[in-house]
Amino acid sequence: MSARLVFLGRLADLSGPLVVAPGPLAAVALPEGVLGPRVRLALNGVLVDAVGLVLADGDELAFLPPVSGG
Amino acid sequence: MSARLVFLGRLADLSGPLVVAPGPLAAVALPEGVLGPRVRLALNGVLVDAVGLVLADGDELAFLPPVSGG
Amino acid sequence: MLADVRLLEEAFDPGAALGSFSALPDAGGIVSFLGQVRGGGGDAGSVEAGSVEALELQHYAPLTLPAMQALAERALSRWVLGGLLVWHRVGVMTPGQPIVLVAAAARHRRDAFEAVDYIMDHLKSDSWFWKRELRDGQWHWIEPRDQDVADHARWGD
Amino acid sequence: MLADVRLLEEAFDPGAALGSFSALPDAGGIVSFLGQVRGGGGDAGSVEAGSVEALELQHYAPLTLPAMQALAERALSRWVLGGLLVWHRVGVMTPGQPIVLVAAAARHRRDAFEAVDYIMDHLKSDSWFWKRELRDGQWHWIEPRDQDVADHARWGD
Repeated sequence: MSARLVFLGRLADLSGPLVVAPGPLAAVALPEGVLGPRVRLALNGVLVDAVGLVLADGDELAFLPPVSGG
Repeated sequence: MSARLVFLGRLADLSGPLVVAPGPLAAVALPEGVLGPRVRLALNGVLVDAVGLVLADGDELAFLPPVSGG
Repeated sequence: MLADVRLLEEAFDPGAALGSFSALPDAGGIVSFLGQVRGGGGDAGSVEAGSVEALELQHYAPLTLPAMQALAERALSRWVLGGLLVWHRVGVMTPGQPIVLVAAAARHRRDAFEAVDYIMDHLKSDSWFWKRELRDGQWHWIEPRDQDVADHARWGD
Repeated sequence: MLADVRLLEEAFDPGAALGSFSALPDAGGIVSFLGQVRGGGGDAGSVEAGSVEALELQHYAPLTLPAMQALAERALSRWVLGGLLVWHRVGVMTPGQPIVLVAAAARHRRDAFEAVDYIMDHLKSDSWFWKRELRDGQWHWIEPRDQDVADHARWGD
Protein backbone atom coordinates (compact mmCIF):
# COMPACT_ATOMS: atom_id res chain seq x y z
CA MET A 1 0.00 0.00 0.00
CA SER A 2 1.78 3.09 -1.22
CA ALA A 3 1.54 6.26 -3.29
CA ARG A 4 4.29 7.93 -5.25
CA LEU A 5 5.32 11.59 -5.26
CA VAL A 6 7.28 12.97 -8.23
CA PHE A 7 8.90 16.40 -8.52
CA LEU A 8 9.35 18.12 -11.86
CA GLY A 9 11.60 20.89 -13.15
CA ARG A 10 13.57 22.74 -10.50
CA LEU A 11 11.68 20.84 -7.77
CA ALA A 12 13.58 17.72 -8.88
CA ASP A 13 16.69 19.41 -7.47
CA LEU A 14 15.00 19.34 -4.05
CA SER A 15 13.89 15.73 -4.08
CA GLY A 16 13.82 12.63 -6.18
CA PRO A 17 10.63 10.54 -6.33
CA LEU A 18 9.24 9.54 -2.92
CA VAL A 19 7.15 6.56 -1.89
CA VAL A 20 4.68 7.43 0.87
CA ALA A 21 1.82 5.78 2.67
CA PRO A 22 -1.71 6.44 1.36
CA GLY A 23 -3.77 8.97 3.28
CA PRO A 24 -4.20 12.74 3.49
CA LEU A 25 -1.46 14.75 1.76
CA ALA A 26 -1.49 17.04 4.78
CA ALA A 27 -0.12 14.12 6.84
CA VAL A 28 2.90 13.61 4.54
CA ALA A 29 6.24 15.16 5.54
CA LEU A 30 7.10 16.92 2.27
CA PRO A 31 10.61 18.07 1.31
CA GLU A 32 10.99 21.78 2.05
CA GLY A 33 10.09 24.12 -0.83
CA VAL A 34 8.07 21.72 -2.98
CA LEU A 35 4.76 23.40 -2.17
CA GLY A 36 4.19 27.06 -2.95
CA PRO A 37 1.69 29.42 -4.53
CA ARG A 38 3.01 28.77 -8.07
CA VAL A 39 3.39 24.99 -7.72
CA ARG A 40 0.52 22.99 -9.18
CA LEU A 41 -0.37 19.39 -8.47
CA ALA A 42 -1.46 16.58 -10.79
CA LEU A 43 -2.96 13.38 -9.39
CA ASN A 44 -2.61 10.53 -11.91
CA GLY A 45 -2.30 13.08 -14.73
CA VAL A 46 -5.19 15.33 -13.68
CA LEU A 47 -4.64 18.77 -12.15
CA VAL A 48 -5.97 18.89 -8.57
CA ASP A 49 -6.02 21.18 -5.57
CA ALA A 50 -3.79 20.40 -2.60
CA VAL A 51 -6.52 21.27 -0.10
CA GLY A 52 -8.17 18.15 1.26
CA LEU A 53 -6.23 15.84 -1.07
CA VAL A 54 -6.14 12.18 0.01
CA LEU A 55 -3.74 9.74 -1.62
CA ALA A 56 -4.98 6.25 -2.45
CA ASP A 57 -2.91 3.13 -3.03
CA GLY A 58 -1.13 3.33 -6.40
CA ASP A 59 -1.65 7.06 -6.87
CA GLU A 60 1.00 9.22 -8.48
CA LEU A 61 1.05 12.84 -7.34
CA ALA A 62 3.21 15.21 -9.40
CA PHE A 63 4.51 18.57 -8.16
CA LEU A 64 4.71 21.00 -11.10
CA PRO A 65 6.57 24.32 -10.85
CA PRO A 66 5.89 27.06 -13.44
CA VAL A 67 6.89 25.98 -16.94
CA SER A 68 9.82 27.63 -18.68
CA GLY A 69 9.58 30.45 -21.13
CA GLY A 70 11.89 31.20 -23.97
CA MET B 1 18.55 52.87 -85.30
CA SER B 2 15.69 51.20 -83.44
CA ALA B 3 13.92 50.77 -80.12
CA ARG B 4 12.18 47.67 -78.83
CA LEU B 5 8.72 47.38 -77.27
CA VAL B 6 7.91 44.36 -75.09
CA PHE B 7 4.52 43.37 -73.70
CA LEU B 8 4.15 41.46 -70.45
CA GLY B 9 1.44 39.31 -68.89
CA ARG B 10 -1.89 39.38 -70.68
CA LEU B 11 -0.61 42.12 -73.00
CA ALA B 12 1.67 39.48 -74.55
CA ASP B 13 -1.52 37.91 -75.93
CA LEU B 14 -2.09 41.14 -77.90
CA SER B 15 1.39 41.49 -79.35
CA GLY B 16 4.83 39.97 -79.39
CA PRO B 17 7.89 42.24 -79.11
CA LEU B 18 7.99 45.06 -81.67
CA VAL B 19 10.93 46.91 -83.20
CA VAL B 20 10.13 50.57 -83.86
CA ALA B 21 11.99 53.68 -84.98
CA PRO B 22 13.33 55.99 -82.25
CA GLY B 23 11.30 59.11 -81.58
CA PRO B 24 8.25 60.16 -79.56
CA LEU B 25 6.13 57.27 -78.25
CA ALA B 26 3.08 59.27 -79.34
CA ALA B 27 4.18 58.77 -82.94
CA VAL B 28 4.29 54.95 -82.66
CA ALA B 29 1.27 52.95 -83.89
CA LEU B 30 0.71 50.74 -80.84
CA PRO B 31 -1.30 47.50 -80.89
CA GLU B 32 -4.81 48.14 -79.62
CA GLY B 33 -5.31 47.68 -75.89
CA VAL B 34 -1.69 47.83 -74.70
CA LEU B 35 -2.10 51.27 -73.14
CA GLY B 36 -4.63 51.88 -70.40
CA PRO B 37 -5.02 53.46 -66.98
CA ARG B 38 -3.65 50.37 -65.20
CA VAL B 39 -0.78 49.66 -67.59
CA ARG B 40 2.60 50.95 -66.43
CA LEU B 41 5.70 51.54 -68.52
CA ALA B 42 9.35 50.78 -67.83
CA LEU B 43 12.09 52.30 -70.00
CA ASN B 44 15.27 50.21 -69.75
CA GLY B 45 14.09 48.83 -66.41
CA VAL B 46 12.97 52.13 -64.86
CA LEU B 47 9.31 53.02 -64.41
CA VAL B 48 8.37 56.07 -66.51
CA ASP B 49 5.33 58.07 -67.54
CA ALA B 50 3.98 57.70 -71.09
CA VAL B 51 3.37 61.45 -71.43
CA GLY B 52 6.14 63.09 -73.45
CA LEU B 53 8.18 59.89 -73.68
CA VAL B 54 10.80 59.83 -76.45
CA LEU B 55 12.51 56.58 -77.46
CA ALA B 56 16.23 56.62 -78.20
CA ASP B 57 18.22 54.13 -80.23
CA GLY B 58 18.64 50.87 -78.28
CA ASP B 59 15.90 51.63 -75.74
CA GLU B 60 13.62 48.88 -74.43
CA LEU B 61 10.15 49.99 -73.39
CA ALA B 62 8.11 47.45 -71.43
CA PHE B 63 4.31 47.53 -71.10
CA LEU B 64 3.31 46.16 -67.70
CA PRO B 65 -0.29 45.24 -66.86
CA PRO B 66 -1.33 44.84 -63.19
CA VAL B 67 0.50 41.98 -61.53
CA SER B 68 -1.37 38.86 -60.47
CA GLY B 69 -2.72 38.20 -57.03
CA GLY B 70 -3.18 34.89 -55.35
CA MET C 1 23.80 40.40 -43.49
CA LEU C 2 22.80 39.77 -47.09
CA ALA C 3 19.53 38.19 -48.05
CA ASP C 4 19.54 35.10 -50.29
CA VAL C 5 17.21 36.30 -53.08
CA ARG C 6 16.74 34.12 -56.15
CA LEU C 7 14.56 33.89 -59.23
CA LEU C 8 14.57 30.22 -60.20
CA GLU C 9 13.88 28.84 -63.67
CA GLU C 10 13.83 25.23 -62.44
CA ALA C 11 12.03 23.32 -59.68
CA PHE C 12 13.65 23.40 -56.25
CA ASP C 13 13.51 21.30 -53.08
CA PRO C 14 12.10 23.42 -50.24
CA GLY C 15 13.02 20.89 -47.54
CA ALA C 16 16.67 20.92 -48.61
CA ALA C 17 16.65 24.72 -48.88
CA LEU C 18 15.29 25.07 -45.34
CA GLY C 19 17.73 22.47 -44.08
CA SER C 20 20.66 24.56 -45.32
CA PHE C 21 19.11 27.80 -44.12
CA SER C 22 18.54 26.43 -40.60
CA ALA C 23 22.26 25.72 -40.31
CA LEU C 24 22.95 29.47 -40.11
CA PRO C 25 24.75 30.24 -36.84
CA ASP C 26 22.29 32.82 -35.49
CA ALA C 27 19.12 30.92 -36.38
CA GLY C 28 17.42 30.44 -33.01
CA GLY C 29 13.95 30.71 -34.55
CA ILE C 30 13.07 30.26 -38.21
CA VAL C 31 9.73 31.07 -39.78
CA SER C 32 9.07 29.98 -43.32
CA PHE C 33 6.32 30.25 -45.88
CA LEU C 34 6.12 27.81 -48.78
CA GLY C 35 3.61 28.39 -51.56
CA GLN C 36 2.91 25.51 -53.91
CA VAL C 37 0.81 25.06 -57.03
CA ARG C 38 -2.59 23.88 -55.91
CA GLY C 39 -4.07 20.84 -57.49
CA GLY C 40 -7.62 21.28 -58.72
CA GLY C 41 -10.55 19.53 -57.14
CA GLY C 42 -8.74 19.09 -53.83
CA ASP C 43 -11.14 21.33 -51.99
CA ALA C 44 -14.43 19.46 -51.73
CA GLY C 45 -16.27 22.55 -50.55
CA SER C 46 -15.59 24.74 -53.56
CA VAL C 47 -17.01 24.75 -57.06
CA GLU C 48 -14.36 25.94 -59.49
CA ALA C 49 -14.31 26.28 -63.24
CA GLY C 50 -11.95 23.37 -63.66
CA SER C 51 -8.86 21.84 -62.17
CA VAL C 52 -5.52 23.54 -62.63
CA GLU C 53 -3.28 21.52 -64.91
CA ALA C 54 -0.36 23.95 -64.86
CA LEU C 55 0.64 27.40 -63.67
CA GLU C 56 2.93 29.79 -65.49
CA LEU C 57 4.66 32.72 -63.86
CA GLN C 58 6.15 35.30 -66.20
CA HIS C 59 8.53 38.00 -65.04
CA TYR C 60 10.40 40.92 -66.54
CA ALA C 61 14.06 40.48 -65.73
CA PRO C 62 15.04 44.18 -65.47
CA LEU C 63 12.37 44.76 -62.81
CA THR C 64 11.51 41.53 -61.01
CA LEU C 65 14.74 40.52 -59.27
CA PRO C 66 15.66 44.13 -58.29
CA ALA C 67 12.16 44.53 -56.79
CA MET C 68 12.61 41.31 -54.78
CA GLN C 69 16.02 42.47 -53.56
CA ALA C 70 14.65 45.88 -52.55
CA LEU C 71 11.82 44.16 -50.65
CA ALA C 72 14.31 41.93 -48.82
CA GLU C 73 16.38 45.00 -47.90
CA ARG C 74 13.32 46.72 -46.46
CA ALA C 75 12.56 43.67 -44.31
CA LEU C 76 16.18 43.52 -43.11
CA SER C 77 16.07 47.17 -42.08
CA ARG C 78 12.72 46.80 -40.31
CA TRP C 79 13.34 43.67 -38.22
CA VAL C 80 16.37 42.21 -36.49
CA LEU C 81 17.08 39.11 -38.54
CA GLY C 82 19.92 36.63 -38.55
CA GLY C 83 19.11 35.42 -42.06
CA LEU C 84 16.60 35.94 -44.85
CA LEU C 85 15.80 33.76 -47.85
CA VAL C 86 13.45 34.75 -50.70
CA TRP C 87 13.23 32.27 -53.57
CA HIS C 88 10.63 32.54 -56.34
CA ARG C 89 10.01 30.26 -59.29
CA VAL C 90 9.24 31.52 -62.79
CA GLY C 91 8.15 29.50 -65.80
CA VAL C 92 5.67 26.64 -66.03
CA MET C 93 4.89 24.62 -62.90
CA THR C 94 2.59 21.68 -62.21
CA PRO C 95 0.39 21.02 -59.15
CA GLY C 96 2.38 20.29 -56.02
CA GLN C 97 5.51 22.11 -57.23
CA PRO C 98 6.88 24.93 -55.09
CA ILE C 99 6.33 28.51 -56.29
CA VAL C 100 7.77 30.59 -53.49
CA LEU C 101 9.81 29.99 -50.34
CA VAL C 102 10.45 32.78 -47.84
CA ALA C 103 12.34 32.11 -44.60
CA ALA C 104 13.55 34.42 -41.86
CA ALA C 105 15.81 33.54 -38.94
CA ALA C 106 15.78 35.62 -35.79
CA ARG C 107 16.59 35.43 -32.10
CA HIS C 108 13.06 36.62 -31.34
CA ARG C 109 10.22 34.65 -32.89
CA ARG C 110 8.03 37.71 -33.45
CA ASP C 111 10.63 39.34 -35.75
CA ALA C 112 10.79 36.27 -37.95
CA PHE C 113 6.99 35.91 -38.16
CA GLU C 114 6.46 39.54 -39.09
CA ALA C 115 9.27 39.64 -41.66
CA VAL C 116 7.94 36.60 -43.55
CA ASP C 117 4.36 37.86 -43.35
CA TYR C 118 5.49 41.29 -44.64
CA ILE C 119 7.45 39.84 -47.53
CA MET C 120 4.58 37.59 -48.60
CA ASP C 121 2.09 40.46 -48.46
CA HIS C 122 4.38 42.60 -50.62
CA LEU C 123 5.81 40.04 -53.04
CA LYS C 124 2.55 39.69 -54.88
CA SER C 125 1.97 43.39 -55.40
CA ASP C 126 5.44 44.99 -55.38
CA SER C 127 7.26 42.42 -57.45
CA TRP C 128 6.57 41.93 -61.11
CA PHE C 129 5.01 38.56 -61.73
CA TRP C 130 2.21 37.72 -64.09
CA LYS C 131 0.43 34.46 -63.52
CA ARG C 132 -1.75 32.32 -65.72
CA GLU C 133 -3.35 28.95 -65.17
CA LEU C 134 -4.00 26.12 -67.58
CA ARG C 135 -7.52 24.78 -67.03
CA ASP C 136 -9.34 22.49 -69.45
CA GLY C 137 -6.52 23.00 -71.93
CA GLN C 138 -6.80 26.79 -71.92
CA TRP C 139 -4.58 29.44 -70.33
CA HIS C 140 -6.30 32.03 -68.13
CA TRP C 141 -4.56 35.13 -66.77
CA ILE C 142 -5.00 35.68 -63.03
CA GLU C 143 -6.04 39.22 -62.11
CA PRO C 144 -5.20 40.90 -58.78
CA ARG C 145 -7.49 40.00 -55.90
CA ASP C 146 -8.96 42.52 -53.46
CA GLN C 147 -7.54 40.44 -50.59
CA ASP C 148 -4.00 41.09 -51.80
CA VAL C 149 -4.58 44.85 -51.72
CA ALA C 150 -5.98 44.55 -48.19
CA ASP C 151 -3.02 42.43 -47.03
CA HIS C 152 -0.61 45.03 -48.38
CA ALA C 153 -2.49 47.90 -46.72
CA ARG C 154 -2.01 46.33 -43.27
CA TRP C 155 1.60 47.49 -43.24
CA GLY C 156 1.01 51.16 -44.03
CA ASP C 157 3.76 51.39 -46.63
CA MET D 1 -8.06 15.93 -40.34
CA LEU D 2 -5.75 14.75 -37.57
CA ALA D 3 -2.74 16.71 -36.42
CA ASP D 4 0.68 15.04 -36.37
CA VAL D 5 1.68 15.67 -32.74
CA ARG D 6 4.86 14.10 -31.40
CA LEU D 7 7.12 14.24 -28.35
CA LEU D 8 10.53 13.18 -29.60
CA GLU D 9 13.30 11.72 -27.45
CA GLU D 10 15.86 11.85 -30.28
CA ALA D 11 17.09 14.54 -32.71
CA PHE D 12 15.03 14.98 -35.88
CA ASP D 13 15.63 16.47 -39.34
CA PRO D 14 13.33 19.48 -39.81
CA GLY D 15 14.04 19.77 -43.55
CA ALA D 16 12.97 16.17 -44.12
CA ALA D 17 9.91 16.61 -41.88
CA LEU D 18 8.80 19.68 -43.84
CA GLY D 19 9.51 17.93 -47.12
CA SER D 20 7.08 15.14 -46.20
CA PHE D 21 4.54 17.56 -44.78
CA SER D 22 4.53 19.71 -47.95
CA ALA D 23 3.53 16.66 -49.97
CA LEU D 24 0.06 16.75 -48.38
CA PRO D 25 -2.57 17.11 -51.11
CA ASP D 26 -4.24 20.28 -49.82
CA ALA D 27 -1.06 22.16 -48.96
CA GLY D 28 -1.24 25.31 -51.09
CA GLY D 29 0.49 27.41 -48.46
CA ILE D 30 2.61 26.13 -45.60
CA VAL D 31 3.88 28.19 -42.70
CA SER D 32 6.42 26.67 -40.35
CA PHE D 33 8.27 27.65 -37.22
CA LEU D 34 11.50 25.91 -36.26
CA GLY D 35 13.08 26.61 -32.89
CA GLN D 36 16.67 25.51 -32.38
CA VAL D 37 19.08 25.54 -29.48
CA ARG D 38 21.00 28.80 -29.67
CA GLY D 39 24.73 28.77 -29.52
CA GLY D 40 26.22 31.16 -27.01
CA GLY D 41 28.21 34.21 -27.95
CA GLY D 42 26.65 34.45 -31.41
CA ASP D 43 24.95 37.72 -30.65
CA ALA D 44 27.62 40.42 -30.60
CA GLY D 45 25.28 42.94 -29.01
CA SER D 46 24.47 41.01 -25.86
CA VAL D 47 26.42 40.34 -22.71
CA GLU D 48 25.42 37.00 -21.30
CA ALA D 49 26.62 35.01 -18.34
CA GLY D 50 28.21 32.40 -20.53
CA SER D 51 27.63 30.40 -23.65
CA VAL D 52 25.04 27.63 -23.66
CA GLU D 53 26.70 24.24 -23.87
CA ALA D 54 23.52 22.20 -23.72
CA LEU D 55 19.79 22.53 -23.15
CA GLU D 56 17.58 20.02 -21.37
CA LEU D 57 13.83 19.87 -21.69
CA GLN D 58 12.01 17.78 -19.13
CA HIS D 59 8.37 16.80 -19.47
CA TYR D 60 5.77 14.90 -17.48
CA ALA D 61 4.36 12.21 -19.72
CA PRO D 62 0.79 12.08 -18.31
CA LEU D 63 0.35 15.83 -19.00
CA THR D 64 2.67 17.01 -21.77
CA LEU D 65 1.55 15.09 -24.84
CA PRO D 66 -2.20 15.39 -24.02
CA ALA D 67 -1.71 19.16 -23.60
CA MET D 68 0.01 19.38 -27.01
CA GLN D 69 -2.78 17.36 -28.62
CA ALA D 70 -5.46 19.55 -27.05
CA LEU D 71 -3.65 22.66 -28.31
CA ALA D 72 -3.49 21.22 -31.83
CA GLU D 73 -7.22 20.44 -31.70
CA ARG D 74 -7.98 24.03 -30.69
CA ALA D 75 -5.98 25.32 -33.66
CA LEU D 76 -7.75 22.93 -36.03
CA SER D 77 -11.14 24.12 -34.82
CA ARG D 78 -10.18 27.80 -35.05
CA TRP D 79 -8.63 27.91 -38.55
CA VAL D 80 -9.30 26.09 -41.81
CA LEU D 81 -6.21 23.94 -42.18
CA GLY D 82 -5.26 21.18 -44.59
CA GLY D 83 -2.58 19.82 -42.26
CA LEU D 84 -0.95 20.50 -38.92
CA LEU D 85 2.34 19.25 -37.50
CA VAL D 86 3.55 19.83 -33.92
CA TRP D 87 6.81 18.13 -32.99
CA HIS D 88 8.69 18.86 -29.76
CA ARG D 89 11.96 17.46 -28.52
CA VAL D 90 12.59 16.45 -24.91
CA GLY D 91 15.88 15.45 -23.31
CA VAL D 92 19.34 16.96 -23.70
CA MET D 93 20.11 18.95 -26.85
CA THR D 94 23.21 20.79 -28.06
CA PRO D 95 23.44 24.16 -29.88
CA GLY D 96 22.02 24.05 -33.39
CA GLN D 97 19.75 21.07 -32.69
CA PRO D 98 16.03 21.50 -33.33
CA ILE D 99 13.73 21.86 -30.31
CA VAL D 100 10.33 22.45 -31.86
CA LEU D 101 8.82 22.33 -35.34
CA VAL D 102 5.28 23.56 -35.99
CA ALA D 103 3.84 23.61 -39.50
CA ALA D 104 0.37 24.40 -40.82
CA ALA D 105 -0.92 23.95 -44.36
CA ALA D 106 -3.85 25.97 -45.63
CA ARG D 107 -5.44 27.22 -48.81
CA HIS D 108 -5.31 30.74 -47.40
CA ARG D 109 -1.95 31.99 -46.18
CA ARG D 110 -3.41 33.98 -43.28
CA ASP D 111 -4.92 30.84 -41.69
CA ALA D 112 -1.57 29.07 -41.73
CA PHE D 113 0.32 32.07 -40.30
CA GLU D 114 -2.13 32.57 -37.47
CA ALA D 115 -2.34 28.88 -36.55
CA VAL D 116 1.45 28.52 -36.23
CA ASP D 117 1.74 31.80 -34.32
CA TYR D 118 -1.06 30.69 -31.96
CA ILE D 119 0.48 27.30 -31.30
CA MET D 120 3.91 28.78 -30.59
CA ASP D 121 2.44 31.36 -28.21
CA HIS D 122 0.60 28.62 -26.32
CA LEU D 123 3.10 25.74 -26.42
CA LYS D 124 5.41 27.43 -23.96
CA SER D 125 2.77 28.23 -21.38
CA ASP D 126 0.04 25.59 -21.87
CA SER D 127 2.24 22.57 -22.33
CA TRP D 128 4.34 21.12 -19.58
CA PHE D 129 8.01 21.58 -20.32
CA TRP D 130 10.75 22.53 -17.90
CA LYS D 131 13.94 23.83 -19.39
CA ARG D 132 17.45 24.16 -18.07
CA GLU D 133 20.67 25.30 -19.67
CA LEU D 134 24.21 24.11 -19.12
CA ARG D 135 26.51 27.14 -18.90
CA ASP D 136 30.08 27.03 -17.64
CA GLY D 137 29.49 23.44 -16.58
CA GLN D 138 26.45 24.26 -14.41
CA TRP D 139 22.77 23.62 -15.04
CA HIS D 140 20.43 26.63 -14.65
CA TRP D 141 16.65 26.37 -14.68
CA ILE D 142 14.90 28.80 -17.04
CA GLU D 143 12.01 30.70 -15.45
CA PRO D 144 8.98 32.02 -17.38
CA ARG D 145 9.52 35.33 -19.17
CA ASP D 146 7.06 38.23 -19.07
CA GLN D 147 7.11 38.28 -22.90
CA ASP D 148 5.62 34.78 -23.00
CA VAL D 149 2.71 35.84 -20.83
CA ALA D 150 2.15 38.87 -23.11
CA ASP D 151 2.28 36.69 -26.25
CA HIS D 152 -0.29 34.34 -24.77
CA ALA D 153 -2.59 37.22 -23.76
CA ARG D 154 -2.80 38.42 -27.40
CA TRP D 155 -5.22 35.59 -28.18
CA GLY D 156 -7.73 36.22 -25.42
CA ASP D 157 -8.01 32.59 -24.38
